[in-house]
Amino acid sequence: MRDITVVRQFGEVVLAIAIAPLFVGWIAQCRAWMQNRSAPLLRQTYRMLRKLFDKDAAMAATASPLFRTTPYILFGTMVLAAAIIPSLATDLPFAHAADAIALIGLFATARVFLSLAAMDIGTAFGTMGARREMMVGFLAEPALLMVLFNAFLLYGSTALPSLVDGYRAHPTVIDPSAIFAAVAFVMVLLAENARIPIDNPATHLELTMIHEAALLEYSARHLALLEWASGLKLFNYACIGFALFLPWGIATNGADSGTALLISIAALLAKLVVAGAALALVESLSAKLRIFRAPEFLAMAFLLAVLGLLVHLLLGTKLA
Amino acid sequence: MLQSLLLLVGLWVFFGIVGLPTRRDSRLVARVLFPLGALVSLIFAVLAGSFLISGQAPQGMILPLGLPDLPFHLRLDALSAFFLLVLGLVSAGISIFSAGYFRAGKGTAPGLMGLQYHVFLASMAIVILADDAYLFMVAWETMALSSYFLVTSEHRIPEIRRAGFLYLLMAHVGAICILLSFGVLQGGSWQFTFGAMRGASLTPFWATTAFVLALLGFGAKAGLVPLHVWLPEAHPAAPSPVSAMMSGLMLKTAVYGMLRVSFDLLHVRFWQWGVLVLALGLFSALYGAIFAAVQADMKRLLAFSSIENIGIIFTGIGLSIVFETCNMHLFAALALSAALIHSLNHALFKSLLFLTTGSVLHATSHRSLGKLGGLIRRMPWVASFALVGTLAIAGLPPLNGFVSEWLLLQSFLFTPEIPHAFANMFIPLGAAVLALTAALAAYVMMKFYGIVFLGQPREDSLAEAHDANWLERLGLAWLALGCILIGVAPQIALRPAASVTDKLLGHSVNTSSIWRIAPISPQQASYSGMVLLAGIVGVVGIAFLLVRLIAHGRMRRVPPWDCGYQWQTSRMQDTAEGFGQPIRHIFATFFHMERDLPSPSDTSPQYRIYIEDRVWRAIYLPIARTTQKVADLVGGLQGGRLSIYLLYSFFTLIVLLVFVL
Amino acid sequence: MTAHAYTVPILNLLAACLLLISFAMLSRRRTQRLVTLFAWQGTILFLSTCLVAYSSGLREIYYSAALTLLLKVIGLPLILHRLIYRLGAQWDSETVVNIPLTMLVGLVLVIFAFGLAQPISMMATTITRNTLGIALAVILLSFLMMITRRKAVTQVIGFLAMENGLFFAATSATYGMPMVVELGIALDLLVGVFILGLFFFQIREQFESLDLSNLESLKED
Amino acid sequence: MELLAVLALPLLGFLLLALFGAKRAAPELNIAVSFATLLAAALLVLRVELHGPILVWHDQFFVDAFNVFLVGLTAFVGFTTALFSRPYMRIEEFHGRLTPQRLRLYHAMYQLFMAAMLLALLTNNMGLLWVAMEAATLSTVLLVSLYRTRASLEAAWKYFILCGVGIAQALFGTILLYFAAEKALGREGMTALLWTHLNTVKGQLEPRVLGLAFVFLLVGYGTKVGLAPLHNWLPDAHAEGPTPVSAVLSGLLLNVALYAVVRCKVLVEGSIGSQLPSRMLMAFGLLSAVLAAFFLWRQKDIKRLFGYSSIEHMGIITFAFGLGGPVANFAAMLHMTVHSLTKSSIFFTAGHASQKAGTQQMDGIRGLLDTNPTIGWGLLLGSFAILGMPPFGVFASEFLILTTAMRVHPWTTPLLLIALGVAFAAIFARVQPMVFGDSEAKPLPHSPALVPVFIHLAIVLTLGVYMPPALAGWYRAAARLIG
Repeated sequence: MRDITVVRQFGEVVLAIAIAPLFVGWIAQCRAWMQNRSAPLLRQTYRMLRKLFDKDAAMAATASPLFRTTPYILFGTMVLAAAIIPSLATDLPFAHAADAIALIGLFATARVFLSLAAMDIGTAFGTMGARREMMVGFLAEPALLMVLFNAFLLYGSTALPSLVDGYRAHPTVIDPSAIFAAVAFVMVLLAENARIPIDNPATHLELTMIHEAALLEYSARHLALLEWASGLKLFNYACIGFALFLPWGIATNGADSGTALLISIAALLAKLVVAGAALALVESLSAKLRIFRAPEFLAMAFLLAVLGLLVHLLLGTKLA
Repeated sequence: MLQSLLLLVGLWVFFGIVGLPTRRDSRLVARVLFPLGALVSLIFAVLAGSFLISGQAPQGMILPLGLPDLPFHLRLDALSAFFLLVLGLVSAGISIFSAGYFRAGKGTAPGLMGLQYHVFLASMAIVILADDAYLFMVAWETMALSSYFLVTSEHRIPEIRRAGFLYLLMAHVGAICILLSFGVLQGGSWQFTFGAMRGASLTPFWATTAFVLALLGFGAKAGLVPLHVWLPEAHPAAPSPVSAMMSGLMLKTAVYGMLRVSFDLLHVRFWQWGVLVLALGLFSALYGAIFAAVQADMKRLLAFSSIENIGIIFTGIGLSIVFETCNMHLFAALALSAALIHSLNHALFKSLLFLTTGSVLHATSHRSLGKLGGLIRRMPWVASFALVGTLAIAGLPPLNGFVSEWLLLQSFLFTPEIPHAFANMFIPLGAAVLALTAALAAYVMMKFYGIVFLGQPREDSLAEAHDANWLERLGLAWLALGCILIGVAPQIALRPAASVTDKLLGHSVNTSSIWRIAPISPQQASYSGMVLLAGIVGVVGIAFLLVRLIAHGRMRRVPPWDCGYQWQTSRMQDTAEGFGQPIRHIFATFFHMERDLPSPSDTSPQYRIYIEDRVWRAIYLPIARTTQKVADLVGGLQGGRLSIYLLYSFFTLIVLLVFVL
Repeated sequence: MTAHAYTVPILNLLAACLLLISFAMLSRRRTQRLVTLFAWQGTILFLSTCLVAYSSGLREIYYSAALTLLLKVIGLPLILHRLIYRLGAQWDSETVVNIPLTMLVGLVLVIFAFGLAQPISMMATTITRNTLGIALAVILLSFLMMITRRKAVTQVIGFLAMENGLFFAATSATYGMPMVVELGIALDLLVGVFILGLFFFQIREQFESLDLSNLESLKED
Repeated sequence: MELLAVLALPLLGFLLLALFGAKRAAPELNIAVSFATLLAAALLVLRVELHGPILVWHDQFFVDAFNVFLVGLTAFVGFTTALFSRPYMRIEEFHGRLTPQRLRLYHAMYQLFMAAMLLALLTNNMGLLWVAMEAATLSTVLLVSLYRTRASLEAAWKYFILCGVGIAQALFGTILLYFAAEKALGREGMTALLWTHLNTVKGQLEPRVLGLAFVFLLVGYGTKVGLAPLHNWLPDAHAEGPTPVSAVLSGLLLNVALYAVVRCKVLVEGSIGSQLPSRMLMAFGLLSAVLAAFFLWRQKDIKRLFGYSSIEHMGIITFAFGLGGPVANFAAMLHMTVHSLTKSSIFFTAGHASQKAGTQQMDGIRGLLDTNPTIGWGLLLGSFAILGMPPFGVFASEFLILTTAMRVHPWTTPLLLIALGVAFAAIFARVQPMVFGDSEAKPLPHSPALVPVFIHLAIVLTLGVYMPPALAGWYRAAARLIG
């Protein structure tokens, strides 16, 4: 029993690491189609990573150890996050070590380290990127927390797996606050993962970039790790979304037969495909906001989440 | 136990007095007395901790001093033991650091400084041990007075004098409020011992009066908005170890007082009290965070962040009062332990950070963020300790700051229906504000660390900045260790907190598990810093090895790229003001701002921004103006004409005569 | 005793004179006149005291009567006259604020004093009890005089007149205070007047005048 | 016979100094006499402590719990002030502000003043009490006008007239008291004005008369206590007189006057059986405290500042006596003690400070800790003590007063809070720059005598944390007496 869960945990992490770049690639492809450009190959992202790993690292002369360790720390935190989120199954050893709040903490840690690294070199764009990254962060983070609060209040737990179990226990229940939460969540996801309308991962236009500005001084393997980490982050957010709003197919406690696992993998892939397409659609339909508008966008997300909370308290369904 | 604690307090005072005769020579004080004081602190902490863990019954004691009918009562119970533990642990680090820090120079002579320092320490201990109103007040004001002298040690600078004045004034008015609160609490029994006050039965009106007065008094000391104005002035004015003591420990005595009065003496009675404290706490937290984000002086920044953390602590207290009055004892215990642990954590990392600013000041003699930068290369030790403090105060796992915020959020979350609709609606909003504050804190501390230690030096003089000496490092290391340990093994802090709540509320959170904390039940929520740390370290290690196996370790050192921009100087980095900009933009309503921007054609452009606390204009200036007006009015009475004076006494006579007729 | 048949009306008459003199003082401008009036006041006080002593047959009241004669009829007026002469102040007069108004206020005060003294004098056992109200009125009137005066000397005269009122009150209410106290009071009074004399000269040499408008520099500004 | 000594020694000193006051050794003689008086007083106090209250000479003189500590205090402060005045006056002479003749006057009047106050304290006869108070006024008038400057003359004149008129009211009050008393006690043997006798029969005294008498007595002696709005003489006299005189005025005279008021209050309240007198005291006290606090806010002259602070504290004490009850009375007497000690020590330091700076304007006085640490610390600690900072004794009494007020008359506490807060802001804001910062003042020709300052502050500090049982016993007994 125990070893099985450990194996499952390990498998989930490996899977996450493996398909995160694929997911990113898939979104890029969808966007290309929608903007009827010729799409890059699905494995384009893998290629890029390999190329980066081969290159020699060009490290700024003024870089401190902090700068060099940051990519590993970022990658590590994201992998850990993947281990916490129930993307395939719910009884995960790590889930007991860190609940959803700790998960948000992890994301925050990653962000802070990235920003510190960006400031370390002491270039104009680096510091600018760090500042903007944090600005987006300190608005998105509470919004995400509020989104999670809805579920927490509903199922009386802050552990994502038990949330999923809760959903599976009462499949019929649909809390009215969920709709607010969902919208808020999507907005947070876009912002946190440097997507349009907040940021555009595709460009390096100095004055508008946020995430890319923070990565500006990195090269080769460090850059590869960072790119991979951001891919993982996107994947993690997607999985959080699934766990919160479409938990179908995730193998719950007890059901740890091979078939359940297969079903869950299939379900996950299907969801990813759809979600990727949807994300691409959203990105293609919306235009990038001015940096000053970003706070308003996120404040909106935050308020929506809080509103959802109040709605839940007013006419939310009470569970035992 | 109590006797030995008193003996230790006596030792502190003794050390202080011994150092006094050494006029200008600081060797004895620095190299002998301060380390000894640190040792005493350590023993202090050990005793308090052992008392707490062993869960002994409270110990009382009466000294044959004080007022004739009111000798000094002392008492050691769980609550005081917890705060004594905090005091001992943190002051040990600070004293060691001070041993390396204080040097003969301008300002107070080292001997006198040592005396004031140790008296300050002792008075805080007595405040926590006091068991009657008189001794409490005496110790309380002694604390204020000694810290005042420490703050004004460089009294030749007018700003510092001004800061000291404001500080002592607020402290005194607050003290009078506390005194009046005790006056109500004794409930006509004319017994000023806390024991009698516990027994006194007050009508709701009087109980509320006492509570509000206490909140005013202790809030003024703790720096709750809008009584916080002295704090951002006094903390920067003081020498860094003193700032560390004030921010890390003295504010906690205010927290202690609040807990003592509201839980122990008044046995919390109305949920409205809780909501009041909760609202004040949340507002202060947000306010402090926002103002910290726009500061350009590193110590002012930390001071405002203290206001924020105090706000968080009071949030916990308020929440706990609400739950307690709604008979949700377990959640009350949870919220209270969160508040207690956050007090401990804040004491650790805030003093750590203030001490690092001290080292930076010694090394660079700059306090303004606009003149610092890149110190991580000049002073790696200080920088790495500061990093620990920064991550901890930013509330990031797996350090201690996260633990207390996690616990507090838990208590916010699992509130089953509170019978009062408004309170019920208020709770989630509170959670939202708390989340926002935590995120802002991260922003603030990132700014602090990034600008001081990272990037390029903004001044050439920083080139010869030197790292801290070994004593200072020892002190910093001690505090940093505390941050890490509590973060990784929260039980260390949770156990004592639990035993406090056991004594105070009769309930305590579940601390059974060794390797993780699950305050209510593992199904609901659990957190294990240990595992988290192991996980991160493990993954990072594996990733590192893999990368090294798959790829190669080749690396070239090159000048920074910066999008190929060529003429870049250290002046092009973001300044503190630059970092404040988004916050100023978003929370514009909080500030009273005066900016003058340079015109594009300006050959020597000057950018100046002046940010003021709205509270000044809203509350304090009107008070000052009214006082002045009244004073002018009153001055008219002394017009100098004798016949008018005679007229006064004539009328007084007539009026009184009519009165007795 | 048949004497009472005469004494009481006479006493009341004297008391009335006292009150009249007080009003006169309130209205007088010339300093020297005031001194004269003060002397008259002393004389009447002396007469009434003698009368009381005679009628009540108490030895000690004779002493205090003698004291009055020495101090208030001869001593103080002489000193004051000498002072005024030495200060060259005998001709100087002063503008008193609106005499009719002052009179009116004085009248109100008298009524007030009588009303105040009425119930008390009922309790008195002395034959002079009705005059207590007059004594109080004299005190208040001299108080009013001190308030309205601008010159140092006149203010002092007002002060002494108040002492007279007090003395009269003492005799009329209780046949005088114990002897020790009487002596003490007299001594204090004497010393006080000497000190005042000292002051006049010092003030004169400092301010070149005894006008109190010079003594208004110490104030809140 | 200690009591005789206590009264006679200062008088003797008065005569001696009136003759030899101009000699070089006059200050030492002054000190010697004051010290002898202190010894006698100490013996007297000891006797009372051992054998209980004293009542002598046909009950004309008495010592009970209420006046015993005041006698001790008066003699003590008298002695320390004499100590202080020796170098202070020498310096004044050196600066050419005084001549030997003036010094003779000063010394003689100083002793006379002491004699008058001790008499006022020790006499059992309300009439003699009045005489003594008047004598005290006369002697201090001469002391206030010692410098013969325009300002000092004006101050002395105002002092004389206001207090003279006031004291006259008190005399009328005394007459009324006698008038009421003679019915109860009769005229024979002059017992009718003896406080102890009156106290025994106060129930039979005519309430109406006593009510009236109290008003006059209160206005009369209240003027000397410096209760607003009868206080106007006080700041001028304190600011313009020589510093030792300011010290004894604040430290002793006000106390004695208040003592007289309280004695009267006891009789009257016992007679009319209503709370009216207490109410009056409370009202006067509050008014004085609040007004004085706002006066403090606008001071520029250091001695004037502390003069107003005396008004404030007298207000607080009067208020406490008005509150009544064992705790408040206890606190009031404690406050009397510590206030006179603290305030006199403050005046000592302030005097030397202004001598150093050559001006009494506070803007002219800077950086005392630099130039003369002892003066600086004395002034700083003294100010903290007077501002009610623990562990100084002033805090102990304010603690008791405030807590009592909070229970008995809560509505008064906001006013007290305002008074204390404003006073703190005002005084502290002015003392801090005087003490701290840099300065360029010249050293003094004679080394200042600051031993008294630190003796006083030490006692005040001790009273804050430990009270000798004897003192506590007297306070308690007196509190019971006052009721």
